[in-house]
Amino acid sequence: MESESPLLEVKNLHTHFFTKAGVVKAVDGVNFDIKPGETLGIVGESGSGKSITAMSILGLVPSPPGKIVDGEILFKGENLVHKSEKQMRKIRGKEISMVFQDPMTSLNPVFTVEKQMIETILAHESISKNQARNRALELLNLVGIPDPKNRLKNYPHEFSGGMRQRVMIAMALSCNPSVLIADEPTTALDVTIQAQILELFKKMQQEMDMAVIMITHDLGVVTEVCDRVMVMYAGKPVEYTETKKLFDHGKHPYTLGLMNSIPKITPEKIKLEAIEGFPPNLSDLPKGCSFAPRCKHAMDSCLTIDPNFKEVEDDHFVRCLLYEETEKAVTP
Amino acid sequence: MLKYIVRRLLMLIPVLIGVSILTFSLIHLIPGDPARSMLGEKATEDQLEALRQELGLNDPYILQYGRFLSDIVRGDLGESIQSKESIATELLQKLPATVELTIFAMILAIVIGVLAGVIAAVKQYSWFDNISMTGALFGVSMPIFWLGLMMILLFSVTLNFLPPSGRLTTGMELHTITNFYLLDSILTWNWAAFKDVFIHLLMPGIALGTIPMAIIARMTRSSMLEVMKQDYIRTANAKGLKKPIIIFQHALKNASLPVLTVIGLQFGLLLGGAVLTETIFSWPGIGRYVYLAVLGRDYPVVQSTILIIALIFVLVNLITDILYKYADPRIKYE
Amino acid sequence: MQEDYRKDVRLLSLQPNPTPNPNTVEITKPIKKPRGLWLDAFLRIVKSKTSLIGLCIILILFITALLAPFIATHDPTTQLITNRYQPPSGEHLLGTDELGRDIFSRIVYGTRISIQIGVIAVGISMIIGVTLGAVAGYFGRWIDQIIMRIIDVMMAFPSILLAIALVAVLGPNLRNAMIAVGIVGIPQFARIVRSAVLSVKETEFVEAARSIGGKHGRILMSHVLPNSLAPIIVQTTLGIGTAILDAAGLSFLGLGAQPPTPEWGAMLSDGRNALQIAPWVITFPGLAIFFVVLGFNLFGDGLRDALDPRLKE
Amino acid sequence: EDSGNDTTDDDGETTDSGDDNGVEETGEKKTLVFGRGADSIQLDPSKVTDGESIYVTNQIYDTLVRYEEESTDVKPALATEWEPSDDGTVWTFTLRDDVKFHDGTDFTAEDVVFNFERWATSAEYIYYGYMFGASEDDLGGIIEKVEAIGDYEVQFTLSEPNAPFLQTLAMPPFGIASPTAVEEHGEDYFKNPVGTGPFVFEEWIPDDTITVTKNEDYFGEVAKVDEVVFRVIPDNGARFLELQSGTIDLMMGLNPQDIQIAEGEENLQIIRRPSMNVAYMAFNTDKEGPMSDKLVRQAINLAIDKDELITLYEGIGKAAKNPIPPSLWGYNDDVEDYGYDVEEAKALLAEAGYADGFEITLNTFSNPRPYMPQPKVTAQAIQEMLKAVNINVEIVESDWDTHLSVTENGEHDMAFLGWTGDNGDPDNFMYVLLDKDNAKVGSAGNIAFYKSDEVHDLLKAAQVEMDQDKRTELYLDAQELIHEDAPWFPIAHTTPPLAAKSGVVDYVPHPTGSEPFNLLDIQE
Amino acid sequence: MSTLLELKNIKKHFPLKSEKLLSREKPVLKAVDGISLSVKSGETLGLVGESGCGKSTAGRLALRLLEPTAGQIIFKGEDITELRGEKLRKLRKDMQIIFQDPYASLNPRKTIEKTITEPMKIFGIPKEKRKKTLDRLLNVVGLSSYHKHRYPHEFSGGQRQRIGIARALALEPELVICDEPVSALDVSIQAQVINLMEDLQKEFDLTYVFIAHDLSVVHHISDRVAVMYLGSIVEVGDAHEVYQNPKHPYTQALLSAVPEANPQQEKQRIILKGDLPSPANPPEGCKFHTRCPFAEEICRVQKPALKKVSENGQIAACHFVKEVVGPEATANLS
Ligand SMILES: Nc1ncnc2c1ncn2[C@@H]1O[C@H](COP(=O)(O)OP(=O)(O)OP(=O)(O)O)[C@@H](O)[C@H]1O
Ligand SMILES: Nc1ncnc2c1ncn2[C@@H]1O[C@H](COP(=O)(O)OP(=O)(O)OP(=O)(O)O)[C@@H](O)[C@H]1O
Ligand SMILES: [Mg+2]
Ligand SMILES: [Mg+2]
Repeated sequence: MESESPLLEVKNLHTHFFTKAGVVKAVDGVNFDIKPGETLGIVGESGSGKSITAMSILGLVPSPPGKIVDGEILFKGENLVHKSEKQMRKIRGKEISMVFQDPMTSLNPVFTVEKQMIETILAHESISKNQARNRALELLNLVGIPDPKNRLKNYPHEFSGGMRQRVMIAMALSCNPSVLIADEPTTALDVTIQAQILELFKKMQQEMDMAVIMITHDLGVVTEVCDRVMVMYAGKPVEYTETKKLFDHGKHPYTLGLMNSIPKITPEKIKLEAIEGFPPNLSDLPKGCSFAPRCKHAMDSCLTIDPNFKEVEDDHFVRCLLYEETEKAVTP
Repeated sequence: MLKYIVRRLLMLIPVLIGVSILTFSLIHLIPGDPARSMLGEKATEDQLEALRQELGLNDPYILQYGRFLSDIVRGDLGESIQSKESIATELLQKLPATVELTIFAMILAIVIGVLAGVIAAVKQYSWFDNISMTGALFGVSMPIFWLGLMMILLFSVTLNFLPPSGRLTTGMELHTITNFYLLDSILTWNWAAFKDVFIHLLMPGIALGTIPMAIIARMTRSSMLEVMKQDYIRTANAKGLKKPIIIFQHALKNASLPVLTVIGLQFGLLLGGAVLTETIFSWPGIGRYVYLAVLGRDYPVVQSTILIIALIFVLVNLITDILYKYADPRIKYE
Repeated sequence: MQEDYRKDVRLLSLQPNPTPNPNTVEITKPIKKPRGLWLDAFLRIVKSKTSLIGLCIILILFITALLAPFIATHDPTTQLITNRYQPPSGEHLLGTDELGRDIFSRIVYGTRISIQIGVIAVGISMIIGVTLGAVAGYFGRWIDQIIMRIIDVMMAFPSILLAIALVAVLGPNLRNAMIAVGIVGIPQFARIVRSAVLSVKETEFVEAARSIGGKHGRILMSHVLPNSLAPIIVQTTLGIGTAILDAAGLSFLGLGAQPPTPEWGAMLSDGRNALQIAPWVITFPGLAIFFVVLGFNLFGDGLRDALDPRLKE
Repeated sequence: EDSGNDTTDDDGETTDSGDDNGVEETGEKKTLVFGRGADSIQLDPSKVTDGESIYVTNQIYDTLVRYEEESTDVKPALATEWEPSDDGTVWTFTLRDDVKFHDGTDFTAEDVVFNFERWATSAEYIYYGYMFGASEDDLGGIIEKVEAIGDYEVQFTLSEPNAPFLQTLAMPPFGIASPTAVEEHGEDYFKNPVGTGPFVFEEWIPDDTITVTKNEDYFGEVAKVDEVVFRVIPDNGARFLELQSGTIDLMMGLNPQDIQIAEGEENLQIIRRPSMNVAYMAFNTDKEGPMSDKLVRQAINLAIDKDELITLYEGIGKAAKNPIPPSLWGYNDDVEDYGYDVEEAKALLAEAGYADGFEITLNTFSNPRPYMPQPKVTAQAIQEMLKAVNINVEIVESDWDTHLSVTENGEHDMAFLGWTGDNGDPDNFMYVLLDKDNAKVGSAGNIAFYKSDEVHDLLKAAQVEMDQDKRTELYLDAQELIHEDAPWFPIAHTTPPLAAKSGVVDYVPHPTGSEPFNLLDIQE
Repeated sequence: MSTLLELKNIKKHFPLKSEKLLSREKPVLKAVDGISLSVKSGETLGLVGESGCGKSTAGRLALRLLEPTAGQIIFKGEDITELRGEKLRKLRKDMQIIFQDPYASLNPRKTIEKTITEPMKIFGIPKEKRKKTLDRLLNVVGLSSYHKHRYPHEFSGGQRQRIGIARALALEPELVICDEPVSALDVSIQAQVINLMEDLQKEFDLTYVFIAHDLSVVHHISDRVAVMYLGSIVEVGDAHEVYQNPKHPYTQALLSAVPEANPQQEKQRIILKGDLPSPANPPEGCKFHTRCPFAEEICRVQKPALKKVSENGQIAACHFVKEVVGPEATANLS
């Protein structure tokens, strides 16, 4: 595993929105890579740029106002940033596919599930309609939809939320993609259903040698399914490492704050440690570290110097001055 | 579904009764006397009185209304005071004229309106978007009677290549079957008449179709823009579907839902609201028919025709709703 | 294990920043100046080119109406029969009509009539329509049923015929035409307001108002209606355009303004006979109607966008 | 054939439909397309009063006697001879024996009896009742009986002498219908008219066209055109455009403004119908206030510049000073019109106590009438002129029916109205419009509610007098009195214009408003 | 601790659109189907369950914001089920609600000041006092007094939630129903609000009914927890006890499904099959039997009653949980 070369590599990605109110730096220097069969979690607060990172990979950032202003997205060695719309359409759904947060709105309400599944397959593979239908049946079976033959004829609204999400997953899998991006696939679902879907994800991963990017804001979900995690704050990755390492030795104050602010089901009640303040406005970021105004440990230098994303330990990247030796020396 | 239709049809009854009461009260409140109107300024008081008696105009209103209602229920639309002709017969003549014009206008409006709306939405902020939407705004701001006159001035007076009025050139042979002239000319395989009818439809059709066209274009555009923002369009993109498929299948089908309602409403409005257009283009349709009947105090004609127009209006809207059902599987009608 | 990372935190908090009252939240970035919602909307309108044009047309309309005596070159009703059907010239900018009156001056004075029509007719539709719609939407049940059936009846009745019949009943003059146009416009308002009220009624802040013991009247007037205002305002603006068009249509049929009132629709209607010998007589009043209605439509459109809650940041 | 039409149409026809329904033959057929503003109401002339119906029935039916081509003098038609008794109460008519109805049945004296008896059975037969004074109890009116005294001889017995009787019989409403057809069609006879006239009814598409074809067996002059199509084009301007583009041949109801255009166009001509009408503004003398004061009425007569007003008629009107048109016998040309004198008018008003003027309404109607092509404009002109003598006029324009009902009920102060003569007899103007008998609120012909006993006596005497010279005297006197009392401001007598293609020849419009088309022809 | 609020077998059935044309039997949606609960003064009762199980409806019923279809509501010993008009309004002083959606729960057209002082105005508190209270409230919820002239859209979600809390506290109520007050907030903000609410409870001596679907939040804040499933209560008890030792299979499954942010802890998961049935058509017998891994025949036919299942007053409704008979057996039921 270790030796395998990355399937998808995102380097120094910057996606900005040029709006009347100013430039929104939605994604501002994201770096990560993912190998086949690996699951990467991306966590962060609302608006921290998780979805835009995913959309950038697929070339789906609404443009205008959005634009990838810098960076590379290397998929199987090719830079997707420079691909034409036409070339991208060949990749979407076939090589890289995506499952969205809200299963209620992500399926087209006026077409049957059959049509929506078949058209995806036919868009990428030259097989007959019948073959496509059979493939759709198989997929629905795979994701655990009972009586798929009849269900194919149904419209999305005739499915429950969990079932729709299964359909979405089946659709995303229909062309055996090498990368599956799941953007908060369980956020809109109830816990019991979420458990079902997470179970399904685990199963899929085992059965197919597929790289998965799991976007979520729930650290619990990350623990369940992810091999590695990237924590984002205000468009920037603040910490990036293996899941286990993060939970055992989280380093960035934001990561730690996040962990402490989640209530745990433990016998004794511990007062929550909230992170005070609010996430910054992405079109008018504070100078220095974006998290500094909310950081309990902020130093004067934090307000002026934007720290680098550094590998402070083996395979453990953090963006914080506290861990930059040089800076430590500077600060009295 | 059938149950739904039956229920909706039943619900029409109170509305139609309301319309009939409103019509009846209004027409009887208008000063003037159908007897005088029919007999003209030369009739004597005795003659007037005799006619009033004969028409039952001296009966209490309740009785007159009851009579009208019971006739209607029995399917008898009555007889025109003015022409003595059965109203049903007259409507068979005039309704097709109006319906043909309306359908023609609506087809113009829908084809151009939807197309312009879709293109404008897809190319938001482009020159096409700007021009077509400005055009649409001009369209809804246009007094159509003035537009009609201006078209006549230009195309009939100055350029002399479109007929200023009527449905058919006099002397043009056309064997009428349905009184929808376009249809009749096709049925009788009369190409010359077809061309003539078509040419006659052009100006009034444009005049009548301008406003709905503008409304449909704007509606389609905003609806498309709304739909294009939806998650399922994002999904379609993420699936790698081709752009035309996304626009014309995924987006348009969803975007057409509100447009459909507008189309139904406009269609209904045009049917009853073509008075001005019909006046300007001397179109022998139903709008002008009622208008003249109001002026001539032809009570039965006004009452029955307005009821029929209202019926068509509500039926068109019902049909729109049913079409809606076909377009939008989410709506369930039990 | 949990203990572990908590330790880390303690370790890190060796050098904590002095935080003020931990409970006080500062707005991260102070907003320049707290702007009202309306000012906000206004600024948005002014920013949009098209609605600005609309606003300008409306302003021009009002200024013209106000300063009509100074702008007009002639008295709008003075006739000079021998001078009839003069083409546009330096003396008569837009020519003269069938009685030798100056068309330009009549159009200028006609602005007053148009404003009157717009304001009064829409006033009638708005007051009645909003009341009906709000009551129907807010109270629901049988009240809603009754009101909406009445509205259905009015909708099913072909509107121009309804207006014609109403004018015929009331007698043809400008006032009655305005009333008729106003009545015809009621269903639009009622439906728009009703649906707005229906959706606002379900919001949590209305429920909150109920939960703090607000009475129906108070909830309706201070919570529901103010939040249904945007569609009402938009409909009012657009309605003025429609009302001017409708009234012109009635006048065109001879059911509106009485002579010698320089109402544009009536001018058009009177000029019709001279379509061939004096096309300017119908051209200019028509253009006047067109531009004024366009102005209201442009502005209303802009308003719609400006007041659209979805566009608010 | 009517060449010179839209050329594209001709091409289309010859290439595409050469084989079916014989377009080539119709090319041979002479069709006159007559454009008009409204459809006929019924084609049973005895039941209608509208010009549009009469226009068509005049082609289909014949009356016992007909008017001369250009006057209201009578000439033989179905009757060849007639003879009144000395006291003027018994009239004997000798009928033609060679006439067949369009349905092939023979025309006999019994048929005349049938028609008159039919008309005397119901108040629906408007003109019958109106001309012969029918009442609710006596539907026959002054006609006591009608008898066939031979196969081709019929006799009328009147209850009192009636001077205009013969002229009245020439009126188109008294066209003789085929009894067979009347009985066969019953209620629906009005859409299946059968007469003896120069044209045979062919087809009626409501609000669109009525077609009549040449009656080859006509006893009079057989028509020169094969077919006449009466086509409805409601708008005057549009109708004229159709004429200009050649789709119709002849039209009535021209906008005055279009006259000069037609005159300027080579292939068009204007034909003027001789005048037999009057347009007037009536003062409601019954109403309290200024209108009841003769001085005020005279003042208004003085305050309006009639000559300028007439220019609004664009050349189709002549200033009126009397209630009857000058073409009619009995016209009093010695009456001197008031003239235009604002100072004098002011003086009169001051004398009447209205030096500061007053406010008043003027009721007018929206649609043009033959005697008043621009009512609204005329009203505005008067309004402006009366401003000079401090009379503030408010114009109330209503549709025709409302206008009639308002004026009949005497709700107006001043009102426009007019009259077109029916039978060319002054009685048909004077008695109807200005006699106190007709000043009944609710059904007034006399909407000035002018009630002069002197005038009444004169008019009544003229009705029973059979000697035309004596009658003339009576009418001259009445006009003097009316002029002095000024119940009206007489406006104009018009010569309603028709426009035609230059190819239409020998078309002579009749003063009563309609004429048979058997004499006219279309040339290339 | 005295009982502050008691719901006795309360039901709420929403009428559904009739499917049949003229059927007597109106279909209903059983949002709340006979629940009994008591809330003691000063405690926090957590109410958990999946989306659509009727939590919010229950909360609104308790406040009489909805009319119950059946059952009794007793507040401070008084039966308030039938209260109307003025009396009902008076009651509002003592019970308040905080809503889930910080965006929809504030009137966008009112300044913060107006929103917070409105309840006081309604209850005729003099202006002076209103001002003072406002400043104090702003302070306790952590806002500055210069915020008060601003409009809701100028605040972030967390701040708005604080405003909503201030409004709820303005009348110094005894009972506050919190309908998912933190669900819409980001985790980091969520903690702020939870802490604030805990502080306020102490300061103002409040009783909370805390509705949430996030089990860890409920656990954190509640003294006792009630678990709902499809309109019914399946288990009630001391928060720790229920979480440590859930008796009802649904509670067990629910707890096991929570993904915990702790990679060390390997849990035995119970994955429920299928989805939540529709409340319009709930299963017969035990409502949970369709998804229950232990369901047997009896569950399909017989509805289990709530029974005491532990010494400490934990109660559950399951045929297969052993009943414990003790002195407190009926304390929570009555
Ligand atoms: N079309 C756009 N125009 C301007 N700004 C945008 C646009 N789309 C997204 N943004 C901004 O980009 C930032 C990142 O958005 P993104 O959707 O990636 O957040 P996220 O981390 O996925 O949040 P969530 O958890 O709410 O889904 C946000 O601040 C958002 O306001
Ligand atoms: N006004 C209403 N009319 C009809 N049905 C309603 C109404 N309010 C709620 N319901 C239905 O009642 C059921 C319970 O709703 P409720 O809002 O109480 O659930 P909840 O447990 O609060 O869910 P959530 O977690 O989604 O807020 C749902 O199926 C809902 O659709
Ligand atoms: Mg996102
Ligand atoms: Mg809820």
